[in-house]
Amino acid sequence: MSITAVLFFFLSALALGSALMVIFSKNPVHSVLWLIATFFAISGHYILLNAQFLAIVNLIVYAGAIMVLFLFVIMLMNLNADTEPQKNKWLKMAGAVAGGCLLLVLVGALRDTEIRTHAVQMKDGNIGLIHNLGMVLFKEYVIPFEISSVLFLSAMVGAVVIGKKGD
Amino acid sequence: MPINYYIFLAVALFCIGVVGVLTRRNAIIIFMCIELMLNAVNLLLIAFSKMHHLSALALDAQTKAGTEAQLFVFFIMVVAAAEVSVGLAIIVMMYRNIHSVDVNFLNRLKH
Amino acid sequence: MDPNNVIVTFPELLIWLPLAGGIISFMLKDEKAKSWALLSSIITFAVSLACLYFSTNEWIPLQRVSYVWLPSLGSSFSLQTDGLSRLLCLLNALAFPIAFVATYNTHYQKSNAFYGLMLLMQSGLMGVFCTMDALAFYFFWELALIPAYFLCSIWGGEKRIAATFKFFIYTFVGSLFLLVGIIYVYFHTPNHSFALTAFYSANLTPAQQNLAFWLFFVAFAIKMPIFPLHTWQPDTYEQSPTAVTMILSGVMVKMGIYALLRWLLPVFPEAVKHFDKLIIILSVVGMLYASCIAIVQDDLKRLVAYSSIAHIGLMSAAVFSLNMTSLQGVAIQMFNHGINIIGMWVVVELIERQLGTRKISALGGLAQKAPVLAILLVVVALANIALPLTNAFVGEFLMFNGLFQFNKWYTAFAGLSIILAAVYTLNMIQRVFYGETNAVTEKWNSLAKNEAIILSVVVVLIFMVGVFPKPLFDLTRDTVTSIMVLTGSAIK
Amino acid sequence: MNAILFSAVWGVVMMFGGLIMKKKSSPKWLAIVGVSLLLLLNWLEFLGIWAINIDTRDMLEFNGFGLVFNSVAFACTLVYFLLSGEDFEKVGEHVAEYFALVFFVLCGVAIVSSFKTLLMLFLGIEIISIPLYILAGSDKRNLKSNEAALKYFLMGSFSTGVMLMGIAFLYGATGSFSITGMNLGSGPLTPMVTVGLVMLMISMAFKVSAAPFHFWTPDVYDGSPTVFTSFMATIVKVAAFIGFIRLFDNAFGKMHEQWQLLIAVITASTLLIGNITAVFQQSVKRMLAYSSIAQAGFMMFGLFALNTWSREGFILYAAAYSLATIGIFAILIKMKDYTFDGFNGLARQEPLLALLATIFLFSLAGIPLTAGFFSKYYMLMAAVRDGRYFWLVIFAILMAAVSVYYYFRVIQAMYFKDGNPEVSAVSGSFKTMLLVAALLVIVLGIYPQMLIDLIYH
Amino acid sequence: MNNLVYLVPLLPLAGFLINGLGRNFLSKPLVSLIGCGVILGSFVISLVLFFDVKSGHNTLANAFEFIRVGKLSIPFAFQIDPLSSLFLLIITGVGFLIHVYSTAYMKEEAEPHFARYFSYLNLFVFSMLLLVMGANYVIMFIGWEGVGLCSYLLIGYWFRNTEYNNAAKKAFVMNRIGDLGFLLAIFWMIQYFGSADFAQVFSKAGIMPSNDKVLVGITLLLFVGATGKSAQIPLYTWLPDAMAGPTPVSALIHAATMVTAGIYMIARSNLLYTLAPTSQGVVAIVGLTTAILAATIALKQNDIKKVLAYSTVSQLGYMFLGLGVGAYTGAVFHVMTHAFFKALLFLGAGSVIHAMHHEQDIRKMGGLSKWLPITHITFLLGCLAIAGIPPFSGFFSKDEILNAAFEKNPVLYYVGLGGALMTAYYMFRLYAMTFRGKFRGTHEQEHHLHESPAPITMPLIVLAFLAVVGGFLGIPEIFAKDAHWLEHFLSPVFAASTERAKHEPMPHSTEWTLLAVSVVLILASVVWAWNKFSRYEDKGIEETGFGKILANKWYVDELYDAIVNKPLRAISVFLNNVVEKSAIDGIVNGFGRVVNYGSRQLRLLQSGQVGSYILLMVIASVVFFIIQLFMK
Repeated sequence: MSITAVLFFFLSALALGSALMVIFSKNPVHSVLWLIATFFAISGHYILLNAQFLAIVNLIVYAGAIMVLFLFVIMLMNLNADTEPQKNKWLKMAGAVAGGCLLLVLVGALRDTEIRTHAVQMKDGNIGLIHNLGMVLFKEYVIPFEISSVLFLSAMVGAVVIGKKGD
Repeated sequence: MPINYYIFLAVALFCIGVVGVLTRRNAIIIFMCIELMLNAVNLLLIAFSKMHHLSALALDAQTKAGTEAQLFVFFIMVVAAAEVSVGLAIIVMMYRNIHSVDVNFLNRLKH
Repeated sequence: MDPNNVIVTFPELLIWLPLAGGIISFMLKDEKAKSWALLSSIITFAVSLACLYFSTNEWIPLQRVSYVWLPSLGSSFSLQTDGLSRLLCLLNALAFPIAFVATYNTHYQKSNAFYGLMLLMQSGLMGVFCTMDALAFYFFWELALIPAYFLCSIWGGEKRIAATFKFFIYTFVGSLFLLVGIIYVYFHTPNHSFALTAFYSANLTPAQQNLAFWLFFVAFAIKMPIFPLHTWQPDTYEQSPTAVTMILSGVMVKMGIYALLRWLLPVFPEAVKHFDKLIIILSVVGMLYASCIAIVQDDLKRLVAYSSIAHIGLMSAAVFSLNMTSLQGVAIQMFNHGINIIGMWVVVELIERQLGTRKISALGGLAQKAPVLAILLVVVALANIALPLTNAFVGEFLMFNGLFQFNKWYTAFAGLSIILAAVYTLNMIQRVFYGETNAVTEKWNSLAKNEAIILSVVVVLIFMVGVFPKPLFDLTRDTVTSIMVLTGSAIK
Repeated sequence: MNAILFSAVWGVVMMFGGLIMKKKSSPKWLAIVGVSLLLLLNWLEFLGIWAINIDTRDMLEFNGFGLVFNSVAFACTLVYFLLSGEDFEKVGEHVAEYFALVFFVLCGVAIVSSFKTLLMLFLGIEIISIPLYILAGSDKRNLKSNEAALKYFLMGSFSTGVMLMGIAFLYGATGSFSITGMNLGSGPLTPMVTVGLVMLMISMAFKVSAAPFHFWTPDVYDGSPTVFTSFMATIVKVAAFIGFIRLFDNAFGKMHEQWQLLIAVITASTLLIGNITAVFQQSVKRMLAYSSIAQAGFMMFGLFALNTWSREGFILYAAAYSLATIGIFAILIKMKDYTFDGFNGLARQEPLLALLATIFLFSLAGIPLTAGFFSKYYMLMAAVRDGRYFWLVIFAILMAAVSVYYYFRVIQAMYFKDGNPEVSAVSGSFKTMLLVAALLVIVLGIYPQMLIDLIYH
Repeated sequence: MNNLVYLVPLLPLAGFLINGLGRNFLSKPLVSLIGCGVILGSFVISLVLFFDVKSGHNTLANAFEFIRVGKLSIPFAFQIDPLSSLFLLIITGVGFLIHVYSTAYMKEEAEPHFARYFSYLNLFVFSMLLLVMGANYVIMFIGWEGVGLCSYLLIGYWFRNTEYNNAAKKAFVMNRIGDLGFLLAIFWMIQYFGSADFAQVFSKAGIMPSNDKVLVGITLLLFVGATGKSAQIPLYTWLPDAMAGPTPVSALIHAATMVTAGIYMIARSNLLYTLAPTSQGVVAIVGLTTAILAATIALKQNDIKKVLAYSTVSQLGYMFLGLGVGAYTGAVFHVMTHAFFKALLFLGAGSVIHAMHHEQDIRKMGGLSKWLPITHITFLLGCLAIAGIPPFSGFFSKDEILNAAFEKNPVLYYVGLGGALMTAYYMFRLYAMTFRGKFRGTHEQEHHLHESPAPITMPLIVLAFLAVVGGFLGIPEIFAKDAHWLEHFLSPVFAASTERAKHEPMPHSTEWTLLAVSVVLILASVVWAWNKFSRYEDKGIEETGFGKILANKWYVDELYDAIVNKPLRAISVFLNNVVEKSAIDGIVNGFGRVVNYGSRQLRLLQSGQVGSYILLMVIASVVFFIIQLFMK
């Protein structure tokens, strides 16, 4: 079994494990940390797939900015384990079961897809490199790029409207 | 690596996110689980992009096939960031008012 | 005047005049509205008479008009009158003046709105009787309903809101079925059109016919109403102001029967022949059922309402026995029943307004206080039970006759309603007019001129038609014949 | 393109305008000017007189259908501003910002009505959603408003996740994001496409608040400031619908029969839940929220039967429904008491207001001579034409009858019951505007042709 | 001639309108004048028509087209032939006398009511004339219902009295039951013969085989009509109650004319019956049974009018017996004679009641002969006539019927004879208790006793004369050859039947014996009754045993009440309270309730918890996936 395979399985295990910890750990702060771990694992996958740019962006934006933001908010509200009373057991069970069913159904559906055996290009392939992405982004995808700025504008305005003190 | 592995991995992560959303009461955690779901999507997209890239390579060595998916992921991250800013703002606002982020306290509106 | 370059045709006049009248009435002062409405309705009546007069061939252009409306849907706003339409327009145009005069001494709050809505309703009814386009037909069908809803709910009795709401929803469900039915048939017409003629030439398989048949029939059955879809009727009649009740029972009910003749029989001949037994049985059961219930009613309005249900049952049975005699009977009975039942309502209105009650058990001995009223009522009531030489006799005779040709036993059973009708009518007459007077009936002061006049008009009509019905036959013969031909059941 | 660009630009203009203008009422007028211009520009583009041409690399496509829809949406927004503009000021400080957000939403609407790749759809939906999260929560001190915002946000982003997953699978199956480039053909659905399709269907159903993904709607509509509820319930909803239809028509249209059953199920359950639940409501506002679900059920027919009738009908429905709902909300805002009893005896106190409210309610209930009738009528026509699942049509009309029940409760309260409702002062201009809106409803109800013809302009 | 024909019904109609509309303005004398004048007028015209007919000229006057649908055409046509002209004379003649009588009898009535009375009376004559003059069954039916209406109006003439109203209602409803039968018969004819014209129906029927199902059906239905109008079993109970009306009314409507409409109708349709022996049998049996039943009841009645009423029913029974055995002429003959003597008896009774100040109980009378000589004599003559004592009119007509019955079946004869004996008995019981013995009434009654005025006695005398000599119109073979004038006169009407039902005239010997026997027996019973009741004392003892049953009219009214009225009412109440309110309307409202309930349940889904919302969404999506993926 090749090193890639080993890495793949290791990262997958890490991702799944820490994802599970995210939802199981009582303390929100821990959840955040576990989520960051998950993101790292996923970035690992990106690297494995030679999507370097996204791997970095994932680390910077998610693990970096976003998660820090979360952490910040949580700290600010100084929520810790005991602040979250437990949901009643049955609802929890129901939720878990429902999620499980979803998983089962999806897996059952996708077990034998038309492309089940298609291989995924690992390690090499240059489309994930920043040069290529940049070219395409600013040539082909300039419109969505600009439009996403509208998104940001609205988000910004919204954050201001909501967050601003007073009134 | 066969694509199925990635599919299952992504689906698994996605469902874990869903379960998290369903089982937690803390708005922030729920929000994080949603982020987890998004990441599962990202992972899947990139895997697909590489898969299509590989199959395209067979026909054309210079192909850029698969790029669009990676850019899509990029946009997802962008949007996610924007969403987070708004979302956290809302959560903070709520916290200011009721000093809790427990979604179960959101039950004034019902029936 | 030259019929070929006409400015406006009769059907248009018949629809737009009441409409305009109604809108104007909304703008008038309260006290003015009453006389205005009367005037407008009389004008309409005159027009409808003219419409009857100028109906010979050279005047055809005056009787037919068509505007482009929704080309992409293949629907045009086309109006046309034939014998049957003219007869019903006449009834409609006649009913409103009668109602207005009869209730002239009753004062309604915000009467301008009241009379406005009344006239709108008249316009809607006219439309139903004149239009030759399915979509327009549906429009008018609804437009006649909505004013009625408001009239009943605003000016009605104490339980009015619930009762009329039931009435509205009930009929609205029916109309929606009708709508779906219309659409369904529309897609089976050659070159997708809503024109009546196109509907006649729609090519439906028997199965499709049966489906569409029910979609149509439910709507009409609710409107008529046919047992067991009738329960809205007594409540509504009881609750709504009598002027409205007159129109509801005198004219609006005829919409259903008219629709059967115009939109059901010729469109789904096979289906009609397929279900005729079932529906006739329903109707006959309804006749006996309603008659029995009428016997034990203590409220004059409810009694009349149930008797009306019984009569309608006979009409629907006759419609579905589908032969020349029965249809001819139905055609003229629509008119007669309208006149008679309006007469009944006039009397009820008088009694209620003067004595403040409709409870039969509370009345008695009125014949001493109000001999004229007694005589007029007796005449109307006897017409209501189809005594010979009154108008209803001719119609019921023919309808029973036609039903008999369809099936002897149904007729025998249906005939029992004749006896029951005698029972409840005579009971009513006896308990209201005969016997000794009591505290309530002592309050009776006198019969106002206008009321006496209007009742006399009704009575005169009753006898005119009863003795010499020929004009009505001549008027409706062509329509009936054409229906027979279209349904392929013309006499070989 | 005009619409997208201009609305974005004007959003910015509004922002800065907010800084300059001190008078609280002035942003409204600026916004009215803006939306009028927006309408005009979009119209110019529709008529092909003047349009900004940018090579969108086949990501956007501006066809007559989409542009007509834009015009309808913008026109409704104009009416909305004119009727409820001054009520923005009652919500909070940041009037200009609210207007700006509305303009951003309009930008999203323009995108959703013209996207050609799933990416643009995604962006458009998000551009619509994010400002709405904020508008829903704009009444910051009001806990209901907060709750609405948070609920909307959490569930909205959840559905976004589902949508993205669906997109991912579709991409995996086809290797493209372009709704035409995917060329799935009419063959049998492959598992992966199926999963993607269903996920997209779920998320879109969520956006149009179709059952069983409607749960956010009543709470959010109820909790948000009424003036924004009006906007969400009308323009935004129909925009989401146009996206829904556009996506499934172009991408999956050929395999229509294979997913029609699901749509039928959604339609049926939406009609059922929307109508039945509305019956028992005590607050008119919440009743209207449910009624908007019910109306969505009827609009689903546009998707159930993808034929000319449904397309024409949907445009008509969008216009009719939006106009009527905006109108009735505009009246609702004026009421102090949102319960049904709050309307008791309105007809005596404010005859005109009551009359207009009646017209709007008639339109919603689908009574002839109002636009609502023809819109429902077209939908039924489309469904009957389609022929499959005839029971759905019967069910739909039964539910329409139920809808009469709760719409007419308001009419009964206004006309047949006594009481003295508290109505905040209504200006003559407001009444005039309302009258105009009502007249529009009537005109569309008598001669819908004029709107239909535009599509084939 | 035609215009004259129209005048016959139009005159009474005019009288009705004038008196009816002018009730408040016209003075009593004027009203009487108009009321009687119009009848006299039509009587005169009837006479003219009669002689016209007698000279062998029938008239068919087609007024206008009443109904025309497709091939069916029903003109408003009048027909004058021997039968109808005879009835015209009876109706207008007797009618006129009774009008005259009424002018005095109704004197105490207030003016408007006096006029109302006469207008009703005229209207009745009008309808009756329509009935007999109609040239087709529909016109006949119009008259048929018309007379029913008038009898309703006249029975309930004193409308303040609830009892009277009930009687009137009963009469009308029972007539309606009969009318339904008649109506169905008409429909059947129209369906089968395509017309309701006498001429066409008979010509089409003439070629049909005997006892054809359709014919039997039609004739039986017609007979149902007849039982209603002519008070036969099972629909006879209204007639005794109808005595609630003023006595002249009873005389005119419930003795002389209206009740004989049934006989007229069957005689008119004689051909159909001849062709349907089955129905003929039914008619005969029903007629005979009614005759006996009514006679038995009459034995024990104490109300003077009730006795006459039951005797009327009984006599009608005889007429139907005659029709049943094919003696159409006999039946019509008896109609005529009966019209004379029964009208006489009623008017006589009226005179008595008038004198007794509305006392009708014969136990309270007695020995009136010395106060009311004329009434007494005429009444006696009437009794003799009805009892069938030769040579009074009743003898001939009844005898003719009984003989025919004997030819058909001796049993019928014997039973019929029994009935005749009872008739003789109760009539003379009545006579004796009223006029013989000593007065049993109160003193002031005795004090006021006096003979009635001329307007009352004149008609009595005229009628008495007719009752005596009326019989000579139909002298049987055995007395004189071809002396049966009536038979010749009516022969064209019954020709078709007679030729179909040819029978050997029975040997004169038997006829003589029958005659002798019957006369002897009748005389015996007369004498018995005379002796028994001339010295009657009112001990006020209750009837017992069988007598009680008879006195209570076999409890038939109670029976009907139990099997028809009460159940009908019960059903109606049940339908109204249970079926209508609970079942049908319950279902309708049920929909509403279901929706409301569903609404209350469904909104619980909206729990307000984001968690459960998303949970539900996930579950729904799972379901969707399953539907889409695995349900193929």
